[in-house]
Amino acid sequence: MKRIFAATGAGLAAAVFLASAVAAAEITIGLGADVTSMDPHYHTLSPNNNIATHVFGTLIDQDEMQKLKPGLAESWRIIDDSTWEFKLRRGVKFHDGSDFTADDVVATLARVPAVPNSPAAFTIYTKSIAGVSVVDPHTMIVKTAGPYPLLPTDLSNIFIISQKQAKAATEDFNAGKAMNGTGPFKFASWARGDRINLVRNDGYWGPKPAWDKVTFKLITNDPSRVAALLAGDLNAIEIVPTADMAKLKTNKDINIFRVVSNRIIFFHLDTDRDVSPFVTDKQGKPLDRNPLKDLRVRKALSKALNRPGIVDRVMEGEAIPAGQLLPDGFYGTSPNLKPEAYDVEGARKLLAEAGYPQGFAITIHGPNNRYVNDEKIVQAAAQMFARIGVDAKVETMPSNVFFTRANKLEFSFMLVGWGSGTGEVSSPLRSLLATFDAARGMGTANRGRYSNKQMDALLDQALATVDDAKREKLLQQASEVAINNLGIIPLHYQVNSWATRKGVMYVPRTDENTLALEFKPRS
Amino acid sequence: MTAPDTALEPALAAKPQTPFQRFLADFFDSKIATAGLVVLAIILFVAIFAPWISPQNPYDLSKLDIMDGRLEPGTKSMDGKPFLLGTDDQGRDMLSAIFYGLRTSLAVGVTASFCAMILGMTMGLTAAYFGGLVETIIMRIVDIQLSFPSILIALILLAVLGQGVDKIIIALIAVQWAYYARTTRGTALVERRKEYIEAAQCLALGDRRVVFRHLFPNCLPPIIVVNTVLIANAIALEATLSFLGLGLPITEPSLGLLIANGFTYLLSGKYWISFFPGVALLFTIVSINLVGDQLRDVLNPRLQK
Amino acid sequence: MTGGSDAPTLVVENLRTHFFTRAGVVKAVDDVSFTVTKGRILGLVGESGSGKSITGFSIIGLVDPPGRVVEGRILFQGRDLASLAENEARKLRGSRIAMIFQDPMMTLNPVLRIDTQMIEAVQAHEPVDRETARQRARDALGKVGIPSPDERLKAYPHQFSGGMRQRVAIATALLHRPELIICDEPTTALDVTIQGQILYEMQKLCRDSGTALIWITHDLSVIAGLADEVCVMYAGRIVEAGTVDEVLDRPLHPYTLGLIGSVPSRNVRGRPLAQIPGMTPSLLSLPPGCAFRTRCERADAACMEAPAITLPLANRPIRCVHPNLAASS
Amino acid sequence: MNPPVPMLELRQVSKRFVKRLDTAAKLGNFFGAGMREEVVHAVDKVSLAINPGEVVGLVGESGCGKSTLGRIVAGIHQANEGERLWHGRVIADMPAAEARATELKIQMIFQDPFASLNPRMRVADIIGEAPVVHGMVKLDEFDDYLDQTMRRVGLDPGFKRRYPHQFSGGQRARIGIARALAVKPEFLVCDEAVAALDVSIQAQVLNLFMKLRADLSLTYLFISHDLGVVEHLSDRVVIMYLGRVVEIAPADDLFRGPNHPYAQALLAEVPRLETRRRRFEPVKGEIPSPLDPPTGCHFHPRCPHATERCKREAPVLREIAPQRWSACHLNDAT
Amino acid sequence: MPVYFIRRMMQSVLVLFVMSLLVFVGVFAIGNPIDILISPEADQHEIERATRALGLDKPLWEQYGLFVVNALKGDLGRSFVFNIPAIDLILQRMPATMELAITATFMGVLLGIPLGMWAGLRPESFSGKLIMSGSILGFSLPTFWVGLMLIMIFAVFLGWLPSTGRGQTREFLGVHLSILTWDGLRHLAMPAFNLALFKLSLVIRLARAGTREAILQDYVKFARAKGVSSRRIIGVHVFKNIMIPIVTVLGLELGSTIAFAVVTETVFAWPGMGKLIIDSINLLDRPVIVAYLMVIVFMFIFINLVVDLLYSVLDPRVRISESKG
Repeated sequence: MKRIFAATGAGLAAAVFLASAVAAAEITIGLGADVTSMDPHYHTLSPNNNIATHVFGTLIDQDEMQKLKPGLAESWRIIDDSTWEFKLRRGVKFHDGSDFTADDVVATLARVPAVPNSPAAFTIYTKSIAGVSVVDPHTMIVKTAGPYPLLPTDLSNIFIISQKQAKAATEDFNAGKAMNGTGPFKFASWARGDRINLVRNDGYWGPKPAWDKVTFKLITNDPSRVAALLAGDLNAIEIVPTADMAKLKTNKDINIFRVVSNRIIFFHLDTDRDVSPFVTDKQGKPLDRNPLKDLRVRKALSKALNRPGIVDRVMEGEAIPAGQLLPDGFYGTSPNLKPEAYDVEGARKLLAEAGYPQGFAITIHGPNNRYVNDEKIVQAAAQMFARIGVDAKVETMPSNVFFTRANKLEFSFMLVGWGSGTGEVSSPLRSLLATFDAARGMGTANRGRYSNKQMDALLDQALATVDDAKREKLLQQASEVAINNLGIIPLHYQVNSWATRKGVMYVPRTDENTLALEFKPRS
Repeated sequence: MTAPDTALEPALAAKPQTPFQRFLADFFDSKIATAGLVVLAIILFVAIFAPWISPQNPYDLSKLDIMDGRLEPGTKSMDGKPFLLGTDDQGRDMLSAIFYGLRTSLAVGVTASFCAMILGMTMGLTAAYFGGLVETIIMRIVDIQLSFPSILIALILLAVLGQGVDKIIIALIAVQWAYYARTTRGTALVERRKEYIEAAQCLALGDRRVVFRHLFPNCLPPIIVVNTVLIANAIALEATLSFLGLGLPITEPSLGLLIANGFTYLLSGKYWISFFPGVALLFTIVSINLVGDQLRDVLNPRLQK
Repeated sequence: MTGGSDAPTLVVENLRTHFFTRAGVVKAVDDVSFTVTKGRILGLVGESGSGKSITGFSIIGLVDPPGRVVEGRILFQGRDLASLAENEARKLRGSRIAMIFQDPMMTLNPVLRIDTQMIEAVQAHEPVDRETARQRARDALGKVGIPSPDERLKAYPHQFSGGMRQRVAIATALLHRPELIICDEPTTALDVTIQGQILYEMQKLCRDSGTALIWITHDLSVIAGLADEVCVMYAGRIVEAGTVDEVLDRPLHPYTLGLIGSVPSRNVRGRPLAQIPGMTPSLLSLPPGCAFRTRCERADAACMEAPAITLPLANRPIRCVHPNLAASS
Repeated sequence: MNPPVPMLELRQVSKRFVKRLDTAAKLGNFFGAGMREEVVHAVDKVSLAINPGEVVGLVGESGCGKSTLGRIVAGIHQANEGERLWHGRVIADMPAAEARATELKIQMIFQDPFASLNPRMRVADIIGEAPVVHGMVKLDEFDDYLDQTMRRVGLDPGFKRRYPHQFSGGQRARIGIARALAVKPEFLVCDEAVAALDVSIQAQVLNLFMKLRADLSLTYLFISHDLGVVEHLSDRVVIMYLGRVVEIAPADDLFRGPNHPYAQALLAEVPRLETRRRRFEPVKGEIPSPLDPPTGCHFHPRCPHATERCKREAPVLREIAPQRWSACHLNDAT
Repeated sequence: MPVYFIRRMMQSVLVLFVMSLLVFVGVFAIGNPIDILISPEADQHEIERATRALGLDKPLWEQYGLFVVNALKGDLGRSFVFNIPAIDLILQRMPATMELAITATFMGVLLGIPLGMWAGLRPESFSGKLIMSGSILGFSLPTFWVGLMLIMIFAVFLGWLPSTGRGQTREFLGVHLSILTWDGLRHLAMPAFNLALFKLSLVIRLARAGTREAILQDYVKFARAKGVSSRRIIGVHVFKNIMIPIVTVLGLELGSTIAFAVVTETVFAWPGMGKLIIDSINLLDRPVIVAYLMVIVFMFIFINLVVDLLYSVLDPRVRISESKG
């Protein structure tokens, strides 16, 4: 019907041409978050990194489960605790035709700290590197400041640019001039806030992309994105709104692809201060001690949460009840940790034991535009706390205000989320639960100021252990200590979802990336 | 020859009306405006008595059960209560939520407009009466304010202030006072030149008496008209701000916030979460505007005879 | 009642124009008859609400709803205007019959230039090009005593004084040399010296071109100086008609008598004026019978019947059962 | 014999309405924009004396400043220059209480019967407000006082609870008169008080004015553009043209033979019942804008007798005969 | 005329100064941009580096002073988020918004005036009342709700129009415009109508009120007395008079149309300035917020200027007044 309508119009030739081209090898994908820059080293922001992944390569890639796999480096090995050798892939060419060599990697690592005005630099992934030496064009040695097992993981986040662009400015990337990578797609154009066009890189070293042209449309409004898919303007969308999931599932023209994500939604709670600002008795008078410091209270609150209920009703099934920091199967997760069961009676009993038979009052804070259904989750939790006698008030705010205040430790009990870009459990342990130590970068997001010596020790040990098996054991132990002690109260893991028009398949990814390479026409 | 003529015109003598009675008679002359007033009266009744007529207190989280979430209109809750208009994602009875939402929306709109009216009228009268530097300063501020889109002012103000009923009322006052100030000053300047004010001056009545007994009551009609329009505007603006994620706290939703919440469910067929509050909002604003339109006609001196 | 020898330009017979308002039927013009002859001026005198203006609008066919001519004949050079189709009536308006309004500040469209407004008036009736039309407009302006008409044509109304605007309106009315001009209080809003100028122009026009004029006014003094015949209206009806001298010097109707007595310059200075008691009744609730009954000294039971037009003296139609015949001797 | 002290006197009174330049305009002038303040000399050095019991008519065409002068007399406008005297004493120099009492003695009747009454007040309040506020009547006597005042102007006291819109134009004019009378004035300024009324009603109100004058021995300044009305009512007539007084004369003398050419033209234009089918021979020209009045004698562009001198020099108001004053250079010649 | 410009300039400088100061203090009060922008895993060193990089380490007054100095040189700062000059960012997005706002305004005028005049000429007729009821609806319906309904109906159910986005653009005088392509027009239709709805109602009401008043005026009656056809009376005499308030109000409303594009752009994923400002507020991208407001103020000044000029063209009684209004 649309075709007919278009064909009657003035732009007949163009419309028909476009329409038929779509059928051939074009894909239009709706993205849910705005891309701020094309510079692969300017701002470590998922939408930016997602685009960079298309155009640039990394030494080490992450698969759809965030397992590391060879990328531009064919292999790597540990020479000693702080020395790594990387063998680079041969025959790889940049989009401009030049060969990929170790010098490009050196140039990239040199550029990362030199990008001006970066609000969030990629240096967090390169700071462990003490020196790089080139053995031959396809072999290089990386030395770290101390034992640093996460080096490959960190390097999987660094996009390799050609040495020709070593001095390129952010503007050059934004304008497309410097968009010279080794990735499966070449940069074509970017209309800021609207769309990004890519074309196939026929010289790509890996599997051949199915699409000649890729268009990413930026539609941050959820219903609009769904509507565009339903209207057939898009072949695929990311971040399917949970509200529409049920309906889309029944739509024969739509395919849904889902996988559990690396993002956990949890409550952070003030376990540090003796008087916490938003915990009072039921009349609103301050309490003489902070009940949240009492493990029994934390346990009671955890038991009061009906996780399956939230998953079912608030998240429309698009989440999985959480018992630890990453879903089972991720590196460093403990098989012993299970989601706390919903148990109102048990919770009441624990509260009484802790000396709060009548409960107390608390304000739950949360952002209202950061996580999937964040505002609704907070309300649901408040409902559930009310059932065990804890009067919970809800206060949500835009994330700009929320995070500023949270970082100033203004809250007592707050909803936050954490996505582990590295795909393993040391990331949340280090940032969320380690004792706050700004200089060492420990507990940077520990907004409850949870502190546990035993956990700190286990984590430090793990982070200095290069042996993967041993490290995993240590991380599992650290997780168990922190979670059993309820340094945070885990709620659920988000589920990443994509929806496509019939005929297009996708391999869903835990890291939320929407990779055109992974969309395949059904054969 | 100079005998006092005591014969009033019979037509006039037959109906000794106060201006207010005359105003009422004129007002009810229009069927659609009367209908608007009736609807508005029902809405006001619902808003005022919401706590007594709602099946549920939708603002009390402990009364909600998430397991009742997103039930269709007419279905029964787990413990058998029927939800006439269905529930939202938190298990909130939509009917109660709309009653309370009306209450909040109207309270926000009316309070904000009323405060803005007091502030703006004071400013406008001050400017008109004192003139000179005071007038220049006040009217410059008004000009600056009016030369800027209201939604942007509210947007930035709310971003700074944060959420809450009080905050959104402050933002709406900040947006609206200038309209009142301008209208009041304009009317006051016109009225001030009328002969009855000169007559009052001639009778050596005090300045304050002239301003409040003579000038002020005659400035009221246009302000009342502006007021109805601005109440409707305030309600709509609050809804829009809520839609943009600023404004009221999620636990005490106004109509706008209810619509915004249900907005995400529209495409999935759960129309009732957004649709019914939308209808309530529509009726509210339309009825206020209808009443305002009629007020404008009735109070317009040019159409008056 | 005609004084002229020529065939009448306009004959109005039993005209009734009613307004159908929510409050009831307002009989703004109720059984009005008169005749206007070529080159002569008929004065239509009355106080506010007497129906004199509506009579004028009825003739030219510009009574707005809810008003409507419900009865009567308006014979303009033998054609009945009341039965004309709108398009036919439009063709007559502005070409054969013109009208000048009371408030010169309002009769010209403030956002259109004078030439636009005059040229459209020319072109509405004659298929001439703009230049010819402009030429006609310029000549017309010159004729009514507007200096440098070429320049003034390009001006907007607000650049004119009230008197000048009234001249423009008159010039516009003259464009097609109409046989009849209806003047609805055209000098009321003007200063005395300017009124004098306008009266001068109108008088000259009437003398020179033989146009018939209906001059509607509340001011007996103006009529005295200008008109040939006069009709006095009260509450929608003509109560007395005749030549100016007859009516002003020997008024038969008590209302006319009172009206003349109310004019200050007629009275001895400082003495009380011979006033009419009471006030003009609302047309919505006229007393039954003679409308003037409640204010009339002579009123008696006979006045409860609505009086018809009678001719107690030759050529002196009057609507009263107690005409003041003594005064007319 | 000393002339009696006038009841009310104006000495060299001027009133200017100025539209000032704002900062931007001043800045513009700095760069040569050449902006000027707009000044209207509504009243230009007018002197006037009114004796007790007199009725003085003030006549002129629109824009001549007669209404402004009336408002200066009534104390509504303050003059920029000149003095206002009450029985020989400068009102501005009186103590506050006395000045206020004096202002109450001078009351004004307005033109527009619609705009001059506050539409939101009952007749009782309109009339009774000032006497109550000023403590002129005790509360228990208020009703009687109000009834008496209303009856005096021919209004039925039974309608005192009504609002202005429920009255006809003539009745509204009476309410306006009652409002002024309620504070027991000695001097009334009537600004076109009958202009908006129908002839028959106008006659009633004029009769009322004359009756009140006799009953209460009032003094009037009667402002009107209608020479017939002024002629009927006034003892003396003052004629203004563009802010200046051109002639003052006893009414009889003036209407018998005006001196000033403007007065002559004005009188010649007045339509009268007695003149039938006259030939109008109008004075030429338009009334100039008060923003930009002609030099010298304001009337010279329209005056049939204008000389070079008239363009240069403004004539002063001189007494040309007992009680007759005129401002015309022609009087110098003879 | 020069004085008029001086007056406008003085006003604008004042507005700009006050606005920029408010935004500085405002953004400072909302939160710290670093908290939003930086990777949560960053350590103290990295936080300090980023703070310095964005110039947020200096005291607020110094930041403001620096801004004023730079602004006088024409530099409104670089976006924290995008690291390009804020003004460039806005100018890139401006054509999309302007295109939307202007199309909406034209829609409002082209539909509104005939409808309004019709209703004004026949206030008691069914069609007249229907038009007025419609305009009250248009006044009352929240923009976002209408937007979504439009998408539901025309994109999802009927499939006539593309749901969201801007569609194909073509460059014209260095500006990318979607109005020049068929695809672009199809994309523009719904958002423009959504934005136009309020204007449309406004124009209908203005036109109706203006017509009702104009037809009672003496000059209309005089024109009829001249024998001028009713088509010309309505098309010239009435039309020119009602255009005065409509042009004035619409001109001033163009500013708020641009501002209200925020909502429409959010619903229709229209890549204009409005979406940018919302995102910038969420990300506390202060230079962009300031620059956006500056641009809006400048646009207002410009629009006011044009309106005043147009006004003096339409209404000969008004000169660009040399004296205060």
